[in-house]
Amino acid sequence: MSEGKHDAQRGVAATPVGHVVPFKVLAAVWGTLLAFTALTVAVAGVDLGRFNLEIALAIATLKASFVLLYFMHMRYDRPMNAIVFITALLFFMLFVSLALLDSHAYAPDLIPGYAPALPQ
Amino acid sequence: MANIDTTTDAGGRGAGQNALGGDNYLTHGRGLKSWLFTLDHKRIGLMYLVVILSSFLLGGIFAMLIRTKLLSPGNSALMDANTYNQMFTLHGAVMIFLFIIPGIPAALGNFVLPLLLGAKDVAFPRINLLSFYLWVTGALIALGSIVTGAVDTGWTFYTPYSTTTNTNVIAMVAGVFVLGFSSIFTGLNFVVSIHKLRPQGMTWFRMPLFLWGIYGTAILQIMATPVLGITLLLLIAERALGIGIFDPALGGDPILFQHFFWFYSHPAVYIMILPAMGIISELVSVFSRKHIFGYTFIAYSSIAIAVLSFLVWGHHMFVSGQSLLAGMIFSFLTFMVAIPSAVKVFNWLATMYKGSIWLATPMLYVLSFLFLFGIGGLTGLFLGALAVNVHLHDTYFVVAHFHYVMFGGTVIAFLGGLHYWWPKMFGRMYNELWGRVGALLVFVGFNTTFFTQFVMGSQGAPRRSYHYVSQFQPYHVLSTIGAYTLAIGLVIVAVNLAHSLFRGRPAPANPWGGATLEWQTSSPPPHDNFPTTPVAGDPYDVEAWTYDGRIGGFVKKAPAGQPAAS
Amino acid sequence: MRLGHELIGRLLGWASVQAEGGFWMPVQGSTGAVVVDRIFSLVLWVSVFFFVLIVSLMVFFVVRYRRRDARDEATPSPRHNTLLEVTWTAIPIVIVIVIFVWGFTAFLNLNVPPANSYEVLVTGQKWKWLFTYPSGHVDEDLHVSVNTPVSLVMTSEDVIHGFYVPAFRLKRDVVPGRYVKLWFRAVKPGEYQIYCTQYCGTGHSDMWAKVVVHEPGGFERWLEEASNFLKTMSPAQAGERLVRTRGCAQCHTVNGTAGTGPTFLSLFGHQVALEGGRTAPADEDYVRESIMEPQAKIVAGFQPVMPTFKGRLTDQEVTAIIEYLKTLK
Amino acid sequence: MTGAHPEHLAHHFDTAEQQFESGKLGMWIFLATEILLFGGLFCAYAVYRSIHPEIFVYAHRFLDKALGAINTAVLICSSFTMAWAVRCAQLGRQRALVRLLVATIALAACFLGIKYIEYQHKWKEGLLWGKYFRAKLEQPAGPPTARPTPAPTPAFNPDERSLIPPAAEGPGGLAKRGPEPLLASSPGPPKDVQVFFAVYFTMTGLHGIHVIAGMIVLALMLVRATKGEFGPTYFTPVDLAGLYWHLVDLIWIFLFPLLYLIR
Repeated sequence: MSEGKHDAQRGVAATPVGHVVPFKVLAAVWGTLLAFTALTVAVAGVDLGRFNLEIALAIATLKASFVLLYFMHMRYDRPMNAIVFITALLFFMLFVSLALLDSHAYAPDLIPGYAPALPQ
Repeated sequence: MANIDTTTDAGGRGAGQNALGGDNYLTHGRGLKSWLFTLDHKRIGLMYLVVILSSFLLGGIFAMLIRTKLLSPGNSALMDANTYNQMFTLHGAVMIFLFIIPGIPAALGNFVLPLLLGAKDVAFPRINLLSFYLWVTGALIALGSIVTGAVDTGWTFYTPYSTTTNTNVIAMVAGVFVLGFSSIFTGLNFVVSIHKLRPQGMTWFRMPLFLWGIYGTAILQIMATPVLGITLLLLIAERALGIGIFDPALGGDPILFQHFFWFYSHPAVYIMILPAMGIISELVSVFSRKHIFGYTFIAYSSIAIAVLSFLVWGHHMFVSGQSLLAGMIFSFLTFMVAIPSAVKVFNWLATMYKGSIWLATPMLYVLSFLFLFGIGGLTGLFLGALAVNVHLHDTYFVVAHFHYVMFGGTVIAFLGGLHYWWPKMFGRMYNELWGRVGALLVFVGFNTTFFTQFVMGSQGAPRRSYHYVSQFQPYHVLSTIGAYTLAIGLVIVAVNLAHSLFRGRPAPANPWGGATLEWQTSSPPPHDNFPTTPVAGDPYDVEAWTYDGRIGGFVKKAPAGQPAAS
Repeated sequence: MRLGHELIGRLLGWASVQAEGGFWMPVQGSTGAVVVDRIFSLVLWVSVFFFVLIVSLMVFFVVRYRRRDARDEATPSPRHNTLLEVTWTAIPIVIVIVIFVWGFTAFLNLNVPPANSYEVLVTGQKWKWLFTYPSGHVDEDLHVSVNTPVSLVMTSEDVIHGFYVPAFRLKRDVVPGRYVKLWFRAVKPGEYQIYCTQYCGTGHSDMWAKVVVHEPGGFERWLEEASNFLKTMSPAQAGERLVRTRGCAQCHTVNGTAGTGPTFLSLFGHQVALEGGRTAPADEDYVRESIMEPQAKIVAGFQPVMPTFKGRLTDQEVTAIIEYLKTLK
Repeated sequence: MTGAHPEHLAHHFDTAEQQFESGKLGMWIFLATEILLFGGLFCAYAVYRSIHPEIFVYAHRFLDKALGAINTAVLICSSFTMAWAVRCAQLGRQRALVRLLVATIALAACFLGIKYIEYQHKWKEGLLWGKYFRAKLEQPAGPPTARPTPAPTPAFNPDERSLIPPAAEGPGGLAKRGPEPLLASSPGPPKDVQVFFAVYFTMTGLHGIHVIAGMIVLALMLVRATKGEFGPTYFTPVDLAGLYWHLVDLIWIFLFPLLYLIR
């Protein structure tokens, strides 16, 4: 046979692989996600002081977790897949936090509104 | 070596001997098509080797031109200032993106990794081939910029210079973007291979250390390269559309570009050095005929380096306008990343202690590595110390430090690994004497070239300078002489290896006495690597092998009480 | 702490670093240079120690344990030793922390200027440095007084440049769109080299200037005299200087090639073709108007991008520039 | 080639399980790289928003919150149909699989259509990034402010920016150049509004490219599904395509509040 022609076996009497998520779970997650979308729009209309951003992000994270855990099968998968994903998030946070830390520290040196090539 | 019997015992050896005459991966399928569309990791590795060494040659030619110009401090008939600027940019870009980043993982790694795993191939052979062609595409696009307006930004593409220069930055950047994907896919393939294809008996802590090095590298390739990708995309958008994120003239922040760029490009130097350290770990054990000392510390230090390397990118920005606070954090972490490297060096030394040291060509490269990487690493301490960094930043001191680590570390280890696995790749032994002469000339030439640059740099010579004050001319002349010596050394290495392809003595299965799995199949290996799936033992149990003069290589010792089973 | 630094510095400093410049470091021209050199020699000796240790062990092992016969085996010895590993992890950690702390504190001192320092505005542009003194005088070299803390407020007009004085161990990238600060105190009168260290294009390696450190009192005399160049120089010479230092030369060449604006060569006294087909004679009034109200008459083929110099150039200065233009035949 | 190897298993894998797990791990690693690719843009967003919150508060009003919310719902629905499709593939429900893939692609097209309407609106208003930002920002209602209207400047070619150094003011004046509170408090549009649109267009643009790529992948799956290639023992490609599609949704879930719902 030609090498690697098939990425997975087919028509082979082997043990089935992967986990089948029940339809009820999928539908429930779907409903929850839509509800949370409505919630985040509604919350955006209310001034929550300095926590606006935090709350919006918290809702988004919650929604994302549902997608990850059920739609993306993370709950049923090998933990290694989750570890890979979480590692990526950690590196991302590291990147953002150090870049933020520095840009905040040097922000006072910036000349406000400096953009000589812009048509005003 | 005394008393090497060059006759090979042709019959009755079975698997594990020279397979030049019979079926091996080189003869398995003939014709150009069988190479261009191959999914065999060994062939892909060889194709990588060819294109990567060609890039090395190209980058080397640029380097020689640069060094020749620098013989005199003023204008030169050889090239004007703009050409000079394009030369050093191309030298940097070709050497870094085309040669040294893919060098060890894609060429040597591709060939050796499945063999070390006792596997038939990498996890995704088609993605492996795709990765190779992405490399070719990226290289063609990037080098295409030479014709359409060679880039003069330096390999770092700092904004706003890169957004305002009139050279073809977009082509170069797009090429590097594609190369980045090649790198990502190689890393992805290796991680999955190491996770899923390890043979029976090979637990994580019985993996050869080269695999640990490759694994650390692959993590970096996966986690850092995408950030380079987005940086380059934004740079393209900046030039093509005037997007205004990095260009201060449009309200953007050029320092942010540097954060983006170095978030990749600092880990990138560890992409280059980690597999090199892995090679050294293999070689030092085999050529000392001794189990590696402190296996777990070396393995953990690879991962420690991989993780810490993400935390130190700011040390490229100590004088760039980064805040004092960030400078402090990054300086501290920079010193911390020195520790695992030091640990490795001490472990390699301890491995040599009471060993039986064979000064074959690969071992000469190991010694060379310890010497040069020692200097490269220690000069990192100067650059990590903030106050001293201010003086040395952007001078020839940095150039020298970088070359001591990248050439003295990575390229030397690459050459060592190449000489080590050459018999396995092609089934031929190269001339040992010329191999040693080459190694020696490379060592001498390299030190002459770059040690002078340390002195020049600390005296205050800025890098990337077409003109320089005449006070520095003696250093430059010496450095150029060294560069020529280095070039001669590399030519000798190349000729010696090329010569062996045609005239070399047929190599035995295990010419050096390595205990890792690749030495348990014939040289060169068959298409499927192993006739039967091997069971992995301790990869550093080199003492289980003994030299057999009749085949000029090593054979497994018989269990006590029986005669050697050759 | 400080005494400790002093002591270590004295002990180590003599061999590699001298005030007059040694094998490694150039002459020490500022107080900062002395501090940097001390740290440099500390790191140097630490490095030399470890390098010699590693290489001599390596050479010793190679000689002592060389394989003489192909069948030689290694002498049995342990495969790991946790105590040893921990030791050679811990010792380097301690050493690098010492280097870090010292390097960082010195760095802080180099970056925080004393309150009473004399401020000079440094502007980097392709490819030269301009130094603006509090009096408003602009010069192409940096003049300072010995033993006076001078703080530099730096910015760039175009791309990133790097301001570097090796003798002062002083370096900082000069970034467009922001101000960065540096300071130094020169300890010895003399002239010191300034380089650009951040690659900035064709003329990057020509972006040289000098720091001129004056004897006490000398700086004030120089500034007085230099500021009065309109009186001390001939009008044409003064005009030439103004064209170089006030930004005219950025867009207007004097060699006949067109830049962002028209060249100055053979301009004065000739007819100028304007946008819209008109012409105008390039006389005193035309030049004066073009400087003060640049949009009034636009030369054919050029963009109306020149800013006004009203309030930025005095009458006398404009006259000097006109005198200079007259000489460009 | 060893004889005992199952026919449809790649020769270097021992079991179907191993092959499936490898494919999944590979895909998750690829998703990790996608996270970091977008991570760069999120980082740019974070840096600019935290330094210039006033720009984001001011400029986000130009985005259409309703369309953004609808698009969020559309993507969530497409994620749902995708997850359902994977389930059908696993259970061998051929026709349902095909229909759900069609639905997913249709929802993706719907998303792009709405995005197109939004982009077109921005284009008309000149609410674009850096160099092409040409919107006339309105002065807020209320008493006329002391803020001087900028003198009319002539047409300006950004490629030939002026290299004239600023007037030589003594460094004494420099001290005043510190962070000026004028932006947040003063009425009128803040400076550098174009930065918000640069961030908006790069983030949604890159996301849009991913949607298009996802549609191509799903179309390929659709073709293979109609041929009946997938079943309980072979569904890895659908599964992996699904993972990719969910990631595209995942990123939008964050983009929506960050760009449209600023306060």
